[in-house]
Amino acid sequence: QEQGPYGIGRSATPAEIAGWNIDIGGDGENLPPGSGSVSHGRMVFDQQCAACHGAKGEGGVGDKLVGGQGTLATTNPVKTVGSYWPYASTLFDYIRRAMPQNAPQSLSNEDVYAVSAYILNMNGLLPADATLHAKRLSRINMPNRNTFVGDPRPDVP
Amino acid sequence: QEQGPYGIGRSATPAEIAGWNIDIGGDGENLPPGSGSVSHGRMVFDQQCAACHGAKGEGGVGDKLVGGQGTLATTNPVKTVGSYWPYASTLFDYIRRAMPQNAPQSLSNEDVYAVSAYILNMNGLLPADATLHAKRLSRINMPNRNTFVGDPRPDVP
Amino acid sequence: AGGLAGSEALAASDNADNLPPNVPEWMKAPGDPMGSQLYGTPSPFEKGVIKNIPDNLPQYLSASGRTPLQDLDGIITPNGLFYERHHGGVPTIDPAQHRLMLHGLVDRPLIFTMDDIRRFPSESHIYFLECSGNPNYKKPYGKTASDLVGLLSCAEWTGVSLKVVLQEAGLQPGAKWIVAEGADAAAMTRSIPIEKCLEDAMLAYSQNGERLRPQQGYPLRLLLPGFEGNMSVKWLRRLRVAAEPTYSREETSKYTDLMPNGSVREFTFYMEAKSIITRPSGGQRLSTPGFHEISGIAWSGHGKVKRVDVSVDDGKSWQEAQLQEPVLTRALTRFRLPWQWDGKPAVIQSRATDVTGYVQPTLAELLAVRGDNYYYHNNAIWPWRIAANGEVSNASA
Amino acid sequence: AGGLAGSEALAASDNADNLPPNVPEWMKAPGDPMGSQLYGTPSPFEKGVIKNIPDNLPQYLSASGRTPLQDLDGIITPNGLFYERHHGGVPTIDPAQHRLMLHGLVDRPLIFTMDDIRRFPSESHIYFLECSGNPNYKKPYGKTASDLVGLLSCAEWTGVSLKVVLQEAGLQPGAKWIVAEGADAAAMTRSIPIEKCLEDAMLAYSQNGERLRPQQGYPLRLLLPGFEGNMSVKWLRRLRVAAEPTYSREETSKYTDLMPNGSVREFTFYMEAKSIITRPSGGQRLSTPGFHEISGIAWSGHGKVKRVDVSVDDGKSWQEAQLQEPVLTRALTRFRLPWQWDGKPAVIQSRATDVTGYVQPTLAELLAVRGDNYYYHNNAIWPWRIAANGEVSNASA
Ligand code: HEC
Ligand code: HEC
Ligand SMILES: [Ca+2]
Ligand SMILES: [Ca+2]
Ligand SMILES: [Ca+2]
Ligand SMILES: [Ca+2]
Ligand SMILES: [Ca+2]
Ligand SMILES: [Ca+2]
Ligand SMILES: [Co+2]
Ligand SMILES: [Co+2]
Repeated sequence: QEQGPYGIGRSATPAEIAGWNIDIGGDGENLPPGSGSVSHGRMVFDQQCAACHGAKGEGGVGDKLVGGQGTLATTNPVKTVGSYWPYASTLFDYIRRAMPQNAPQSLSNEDVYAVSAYILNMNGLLPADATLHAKRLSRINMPNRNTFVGDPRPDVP
Repeated sequence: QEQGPYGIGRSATPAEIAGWNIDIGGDGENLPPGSGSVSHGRMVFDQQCAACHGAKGEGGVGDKLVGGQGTLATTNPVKTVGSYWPYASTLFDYIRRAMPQNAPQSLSNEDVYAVSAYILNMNGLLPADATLHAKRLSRINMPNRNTFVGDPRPDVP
Repeated sequence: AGGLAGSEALAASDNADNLPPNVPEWMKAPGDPMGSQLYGTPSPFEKGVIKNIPDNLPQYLSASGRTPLQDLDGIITPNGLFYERHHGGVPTIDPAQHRLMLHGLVDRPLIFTMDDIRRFPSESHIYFLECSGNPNYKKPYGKTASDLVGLLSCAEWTGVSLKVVLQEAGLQPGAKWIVAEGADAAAMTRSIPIEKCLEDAMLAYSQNGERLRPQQGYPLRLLLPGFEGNMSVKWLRRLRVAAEPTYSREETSKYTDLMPNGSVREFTFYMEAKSIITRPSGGQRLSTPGFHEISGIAWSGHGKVKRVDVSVDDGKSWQEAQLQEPVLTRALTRFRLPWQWDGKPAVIQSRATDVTGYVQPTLAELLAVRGDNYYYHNNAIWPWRIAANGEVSNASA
Repeated sequence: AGGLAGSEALAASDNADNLPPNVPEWMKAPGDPMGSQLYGTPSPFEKGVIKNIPDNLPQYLSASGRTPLQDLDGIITPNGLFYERHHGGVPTIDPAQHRLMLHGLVDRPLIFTMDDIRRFPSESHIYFLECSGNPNYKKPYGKTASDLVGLLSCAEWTGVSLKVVLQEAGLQPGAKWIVAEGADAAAMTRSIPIEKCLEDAMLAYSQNGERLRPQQGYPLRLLLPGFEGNMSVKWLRRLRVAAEPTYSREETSKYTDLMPNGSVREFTFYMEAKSIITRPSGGQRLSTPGFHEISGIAWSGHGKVKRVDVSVDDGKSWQEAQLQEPVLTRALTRFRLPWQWDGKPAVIQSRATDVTGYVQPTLAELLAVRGDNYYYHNNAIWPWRIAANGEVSNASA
């Protein structure tokens, strides 16, 4: 590992990278150890999420998080985690980095697993007694996964 | 006088033009009627100019107005109305439009003639008993009149 | 500011003290001393020219404010009026404590201070930035040019070519995407194809000469010319070189395009050719029949604008507008057409064509293919209706 | 802001809470809500980037404030930092009560409201403006690029061609000069040759998209590209077409050039080709030996900049710098040269050549011909001395 052409910057250590790299891949790559149950997730949600997203995830200041399956091809599509999102791993990634909106990056990994589990459960994608961890999250089959296509534009005119 | 190509704007009346056109030509063109004496000019100067330009026009917050003749080709040129200005008419024009700096366009034409006369007198360009009016102002021969030349650049390199 | 009408009326209602032949009062007393504004601000008479914010926002942490396009001339957006869109508020970042981490499929993972970033060779370019939801496809459509396409601005950016910074770390085989992350409360994350990163992507630290404004990513942002604005990640703190995109919430849940059959277009990056007449435009009024210049802006994420056509007869015929030189790649282009208004109702509109030959479509053409559930990348023609009294309104509203 | 040195030192003295591997505090709480600044301002960390005002001014009504060139990138000057020079303070003018009178040797003397002016066909151009006393020829010379040539800025101007407005009134035979007057307390007055008025003179109402700032002539100014800044009369209220110049105080007592033999050059309008390195420049410090880009600005009142050469060995040898495209007529041109600093003392400088083939002179060459009583139009090369500790200072001071 010689220097770059300009010799600018310093090496990033593995610990520094680990501290900052919170990206989760679509296949669950980089999901942390730990786990969380649907039931613990309900507690987290009620305390830290429901104020903005509604008691049952029906939405408020924050997006609606539940429902909408089967509506995407109608005149009134309802896009939620359950109806629209192609990857469950994105749920962990986004909650950990950005939610709760008033205190991002404040939840433990366990709580992120738990509240993700609860949101998936409310969407019928995880049983009520389930516990979520890296492997299980990566395997969840999101209903809308296969409707995503690339960019065919120019499509008009 | 038909319309211009775009038909934009309205005619300016002679009265409007007369109200706004305060430009005096180098040859005294457009100097207003009226006159003012050196002695009245001294009173105006003491009251309204000396605070900034010094009791004898030696300068202060405002420029030095007197002296400097014969210094222009030395290492310490002193540029004043008397030593540097090519046209006396400019004195009337400038004082009327811009002085006193705290209340521009507040002097009567008579006072502008008078205070111009006094400044010229302090520079040895008008006798102490003189009265200045359009014709006399236009005829004053400023010492530095003939040193002005056009722009020969590029002169360097 | 920016009104086309009413100044004669205004002046008449004022007293005439300041009108010829009188000398206006502001010539008779000194004005404000030099340096009374060490950092200048607009005239108090322009106080209405501000960012255009919808009145009914549910909350302001994840929201947008629009450039008042109908009040602006030329192609440069002054920094104070540059559009805003962010998802976790505007962070206040101390540049001395800001770091950019570059890691992933690179030979040398690196950390840069802002001074490091500024030591790299720099480049400056005038580029537009446009939010892809500008506007969506559903009625009611906005009243003014700003309401319609005000999530659009243009500035001269200075920074370092991303390619140069990537070479400093050394790309490894298999590097196909770069995942960019912002240092805001949303930790905004987007995946960018490596081709764009090696083409014209910049890490920008200056905007119209001075350092970035906080709302535009101070102290460092990614800049992807011609791509949807959200991807030009602000407050940039991390670049991860990867084999695959990360499928972040912002590139799956949002910024994807839902088709009528329920399929979803993802990774729809380019902003296609677009234009709008800003003068006369919605909310303005022609004060009198006679000569009025028609003026507007055109742009394309695919490169230069090749031509702009303007119709003053509701689309029946089109005339080629004049383009203000220099016409720059992925910058706004100002177009103009002289026009004599006969005082009768009229519908005027503009249509851009870019270097690829692509022609800006009508809203009807877009809706026919995409339906109105499609949310982003609406590059429709927006015609303006001019009433007999000179009032201008949105003909599609 | 703009420092070349010290950020590593700064960061080290700070606690490391916000540095990797820690998550910075500004990611853990929402930032300022969207719209908290309806008209944006720079980051509080840029509060030192303001107009540069000499500390010892006798008074502030007729004075100047300089653009902090060493803190800026690219070619556009943000409006808040545009240089100021005025002679009776900055008037606050209600645009509805402002009038432009056009009279003298014309077929139809006319009065225009601001709305009238805006109805004419418009044009936009990026042009520099420079005060001709920037700086004078006497020691002590300034410390920073701003101290030396900060009476210089560049913006995108929009307005109407003066030629178009003159045609509206109809020029009469014998029209050789136009006398322009400002609506400020100085009633600033300058005479402009008719050739310039018919070439590229503009009546400008917008600057970088928005309306002119009060300090730059709101609501209307004359703009004479490439001519000394004082002639681009601000707060323009009157244009008198004449056979002769008016010999105003500002074109006789001031803005004339005194030669060593006592003769005086008058009507010296053009700003000749010039350049300066802004980075690294006086007051900055190179933090470390190694790569540093040399970057600066070049301009010419006579047209485009053709080339800029840079010397890093006290003028012994010169290398051609790269010019940032687009190179525009009578606009600033950004130049850059990659440089490896070996950590030894060095003198660096830039030299512009314009389309006419004119080459920017040294201060010694200027002084040899003009002497140091000559006050205006100093377009000398300004070399910077770099000390072994990286500190940069004015080599001519
Ligand atoms: C203070 C309000 C607030 C709180 C508390 C909050 N959220 Fe949110 N949430 C939002 C807002 C607003 C958005 C939309 C943000 C955007 O679009 O930029 C959002 C978006 C989301 C989304 C993405 C929805 C989509 O369809 O894209 C998820 C998932 C989410 N929140 C989960 C949570 C969870 C889990 C919690 C608690 C741990 C939580 N939120 C707490 C306001 C809140
Ligand atoms: C409040 C201060 C102040 C007062 C009062 C004042 N002046 Fe001045 N005067 C100045 C300043 C400052 C300048 C230089 C202005 C500039 O350069 O823009 C000046 C410039 C001049 C000049 C031009 C000098 C040159 O060499 O170019 C003349 C002539 C002049 N004043 C005459 C007068 C007269 C006559 C009066 C009174 C009727 C007067 N001034 C009152 C401050 C003042
Ligand atoms: Ca993978
Ligand atoms: Ca004459
Ligand atoms: Ca009044
Ligand atoms: Ca509003
Ligand atoms: Ca701290
Ligand atoms: Ca100072
Ligand atoms: Co817990
Ligand atoms: Co009297």
